[in-house]
Amino acid sequence: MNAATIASWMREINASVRAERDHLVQLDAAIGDGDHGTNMTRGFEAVVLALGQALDADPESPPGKLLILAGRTLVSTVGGASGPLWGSALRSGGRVLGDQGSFDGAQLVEVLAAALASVKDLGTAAVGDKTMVDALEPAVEKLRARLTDGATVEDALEGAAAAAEAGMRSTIPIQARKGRASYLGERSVGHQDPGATSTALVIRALQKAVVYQNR
Amino acid sequence: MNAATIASWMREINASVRAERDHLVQLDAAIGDGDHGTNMTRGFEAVVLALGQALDADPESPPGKLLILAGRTLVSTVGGASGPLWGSALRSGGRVLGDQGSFDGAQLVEVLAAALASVKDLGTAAVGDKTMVDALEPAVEKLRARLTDGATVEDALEGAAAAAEAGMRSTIPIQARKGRASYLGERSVGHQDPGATSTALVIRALQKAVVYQNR
Amino acid sequence: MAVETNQMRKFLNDPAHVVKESLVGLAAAHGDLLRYDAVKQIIVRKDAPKKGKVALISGGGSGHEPLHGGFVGLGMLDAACPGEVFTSPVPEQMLAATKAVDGGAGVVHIVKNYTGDVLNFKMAAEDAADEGIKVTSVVIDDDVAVQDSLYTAGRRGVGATVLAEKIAGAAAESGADLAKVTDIVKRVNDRSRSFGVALSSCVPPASGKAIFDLPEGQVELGIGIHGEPGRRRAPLGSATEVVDVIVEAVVSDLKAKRGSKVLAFVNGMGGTPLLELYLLYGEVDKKLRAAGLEPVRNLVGSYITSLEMAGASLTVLELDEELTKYWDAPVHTAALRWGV
Amino acid sequence: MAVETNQMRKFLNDPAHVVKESLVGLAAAHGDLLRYDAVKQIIVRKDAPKKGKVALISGGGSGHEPLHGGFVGLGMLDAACPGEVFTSPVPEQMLAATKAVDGGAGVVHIVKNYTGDVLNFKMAAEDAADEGIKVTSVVIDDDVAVQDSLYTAGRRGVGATVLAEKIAGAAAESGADLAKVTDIVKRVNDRSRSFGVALSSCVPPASGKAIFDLPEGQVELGIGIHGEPGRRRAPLGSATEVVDVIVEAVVSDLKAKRGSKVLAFVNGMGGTPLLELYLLYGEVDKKLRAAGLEPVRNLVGSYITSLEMAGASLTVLELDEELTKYWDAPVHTAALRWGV
Ligand SMILES: Nc1ncnc2c1ncn2[C@@H]1O[C@H](COP(=O)(O)OP(=O)(O)O)[C@@H](O)[C@H]1O
Ligand SMILES: Nc1ncnc2c1ncn2[C@@H]1O[C@H](COP(=O)(O)OP(=O)(O)O)[C@@H](O)[C@H]1O
Ligand SMILES: [Mg+2]
Ligand SMILES: [Mg+2]
Ligand SMILES: [Mg+2]
Ligand SMILES: [Mg+2]
Repeated sequence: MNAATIASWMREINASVRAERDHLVQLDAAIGDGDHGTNMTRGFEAVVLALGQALDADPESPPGKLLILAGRTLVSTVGGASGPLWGSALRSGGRVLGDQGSFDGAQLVEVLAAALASVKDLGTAAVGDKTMVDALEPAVEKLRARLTDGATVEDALEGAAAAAEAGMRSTIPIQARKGRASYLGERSVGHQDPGATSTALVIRALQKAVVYQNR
Repeated sequence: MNAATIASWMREINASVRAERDHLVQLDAAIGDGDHGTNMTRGFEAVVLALGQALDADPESPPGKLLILAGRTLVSTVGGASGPLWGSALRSGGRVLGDQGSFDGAQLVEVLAAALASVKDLGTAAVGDKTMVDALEPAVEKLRARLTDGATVEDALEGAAAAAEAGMRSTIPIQARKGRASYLGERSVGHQDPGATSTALVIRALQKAVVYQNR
Repeated sequence: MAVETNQMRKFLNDPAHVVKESLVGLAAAHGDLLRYDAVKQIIVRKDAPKKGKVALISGGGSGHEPLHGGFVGLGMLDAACPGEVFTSPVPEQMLAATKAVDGGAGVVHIVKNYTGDVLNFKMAAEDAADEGIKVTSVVIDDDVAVQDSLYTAGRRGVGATVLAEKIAGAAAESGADLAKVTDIVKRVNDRSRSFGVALSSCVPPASGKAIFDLPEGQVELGIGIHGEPGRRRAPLGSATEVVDVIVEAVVSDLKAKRGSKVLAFVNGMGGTPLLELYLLYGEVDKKLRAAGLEPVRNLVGSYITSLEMAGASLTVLELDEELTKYWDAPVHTAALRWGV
Repeated sequence: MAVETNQMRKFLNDPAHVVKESLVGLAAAHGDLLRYDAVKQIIVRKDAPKKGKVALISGGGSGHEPLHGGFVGLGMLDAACPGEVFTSPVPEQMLAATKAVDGGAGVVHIVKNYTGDVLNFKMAAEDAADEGIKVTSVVIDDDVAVQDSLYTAGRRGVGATVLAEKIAGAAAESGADLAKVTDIVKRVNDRSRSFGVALSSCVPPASGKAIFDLPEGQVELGIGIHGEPGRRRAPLGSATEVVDVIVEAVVSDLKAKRGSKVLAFVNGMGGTPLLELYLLYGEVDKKLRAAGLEPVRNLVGSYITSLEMAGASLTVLELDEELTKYWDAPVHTAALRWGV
């Protein structure tokens, strides 16, 4: 995997959050303030643009730098809770890769683990708080476990995406303890967390990007 | 006819504008500001109260004084356009009767004619301007004509009430030139004037009061 | 917490008492400026009557807050007569207010041109004259949406009312005499034009029903301030397009010389947030300049409203030096305050 | 005048530009007070940076106007960072604002307690520190509707924000140093409690849809300022009953001593007319007195809003002499002005 993988991942995220924009807005309207779809769309559109320009300027941009650029772009265009969280996540992930031109499955795990650590550090949320962590942490764990078991990156990512989707659904019956939804107390129960939902899209986008690239 | 006729007339008006309150509000909402029903109800409720107190204090109160009191009460409780118009109308009508204890049909004509003159003087509206004048003027004319033709007061009042009702309906197809409805220009066409509608109720109430009293 | 009667989106006890209860709150909040006489149903400036000062009073239906009670105080009104919601007050109130504020120099009645207001104020002015008080009346009629012809009750009084109360109030505060203050009110009215649009109706508390039905995506053009329907309805265009219509209506009627200095007053009808009012002001400012007028003063906010109606109006006043000076003079009321 | 996109009850061009266009209008109307930097997307006090003066900045999602841009000026904020509607601004804006206003005496960040605002301001403060600017941050969290526990993001920042900006702004204007101004912000926050209710949702321009559905005759209790649903929904009672709930929630959490002097701030959420806000103030004033508190200062109006949401909130600040003095000190901003 390389810079092209990252670029195509970001394009996939952009396409899927745009397609799910209204759904994310609806989910956020139910237990938040109804802007999550707009936030993610605005951010990843800017990321795709920024990465395009960076690759035009330097076609040899290493994948780590692209991730850092993506993170910076999110921080400077999204706002809200998701901007700093995803922004720091991608920056931390990118730093893991340094200047190297390509990376393997084991390194991808470290990238995602660093992203998760950064989200948890900044947002102080744990699994079960009804946030994006509920989708991201199981995805990272599943990816690591499958690769350890000797699965291909593609298979492992399929597992990670499915785990993220399961994590996303796991947010429905629980009460929020972080973010805006926590203001609702018990009224947050029964609703799927928008951030966990977009996180599942982000991991699914990564899986697709890798599959397409390997074709 | 005497003070009791006036008192019962006012009670009849009060009952009928209350019964038609929502209808009057609706008519006024269409081409005005939606308060005519509330205005008339507030006013005539106060009139009934004031007349009751006046008659309690002095059972010999002459009918003219009661009309003047009714007019004053309308002026001081209604506001809007209809308050001063009906208020002046009843005061002018009352003045016609001076201190006399009873009055006949011919004098009733003069009472209503004075009321009409007062409305036209204050509001400068003529028949066809889509106002209460469209109901009041034909009523006065019909009352005068029938009595001149030798009809009983009851019959003449039946004619007057019917004329007021016809006048009320005549306001539907025309464009308003006075009052709030005139602001609408052509959009006022096709709506029945609320003031003409309540005027028809006022004349009908008089007819009823006289009929009941004569039973 | 259920109460049968409150099926509206309103904070209310008995709808019949909403005006009185609101005035109680106004007086509680602004006891340093004004007092509420609940018997006479008037709001009176705390230090009235001011001996030798010309007094200004105004009044009209309620539901236009902060007009008029919010404009009672130093450099503006001496008293306000609030009627029921959208219903002119009665002559007794106006007479009581006139008597309460007369400091011997006379009282100016600022009357918005609605049949009800005009007739009731007329009666009150006659009564006041009978009692020996010098009263002048000026009827405000700045709304260009209404044709001023023999075939209407004349133009409505809208935004210019606020400007006249402020500017003439300053003149009175500075010691101008009755003729002068009266002239200033007239001058502000003569040099002002307004036009309003609505994006929703409002709901008077007494009926609990919207006065008219306006589907989303439609605009009523040429509305007044009583929730009455406008002259025509159109599909709602962009803010730029709406402002085009409004500015064109106002400017073409005002007929001010190119280069004239003006005051631009973008007023919210009650339910339109400041976010949008400032957006409108940006467009208005641009278009007035394009039309050769120079907005050297402005007022943006909800000052003469129609309950919770969504909508806005523009008033343009062609300034002169004296009007500008009085506009800038100190004012201290609940709703307008500067210089003090 | 038809445009496909405008199916809302809003004056809009492109919904994506509503914030920017509104800021253009704000700057056009108040060029004497502030300027709008459209590149950095910040509102800056005209005469900033003021050498030696501690500067105050705040920011947050738009849709709460006049907060924050309407509070930039003498005796209040030095800059405001407006985000998209209901979306926290980004650290770049806050950093740019911090740099634009720093007069060498340091900059206070007033941050409403929302995860987004807190995280973005945190990043900006770190960046500013890297650039050698002294920055302190105070998080405002006065909303008693939210339990402050390990199981929530903590209480929201609402009405106390306005009071903190005014009072600390006056302290800064009078020459207080960074530690002192920071302490005043904290003190105002510590001594303030708020509770809000909504009678309707609002409609963010980007989606064009109401955030929640609230039938007439229902009230959302414990709402914030982002159109989010409240803690619970109840049948709408009389104003008296609603105020009972609100005052009880605020007073029981504030735990002020009997006889304490307080500032009572009755705030409209945007779509509730002044007629009702004053009615509420009347009830609030009465109930606070009954609870042994003395409202010696008040503020009534729509100052921290949720677009066109119908609703209101109460903030009670337990005053002390110093806070009262700074509250009374001159302020000159678009939305709050006195003493000058
Ligand atoms: N402290 C936190 N830690 C992790 N994720 C969080 C936290 N707070 C909020 N989130 C995530 O952010 C999402 C909301 O993002 P968004 O709507 O873009 O921002 P905002 O809440 O500021 O409007 C939530 O659904 C949740 O998944
Ligand atoms: N100049 C006038 N002359 C006669 N009648 C008038 C005039 N102006 C208004 N009216 C009558 O008053 C009615 C409206 O009364 P009302 O709704 O109580 O007062 P307002 O218009 O002040 O709200 C109109 O329907 C019309 O019949
Ligand atoms: Mg959100
Ligand atoms: Mg009417
Ligand atoms: Mg009326
Ligand atoms: Mg948000």
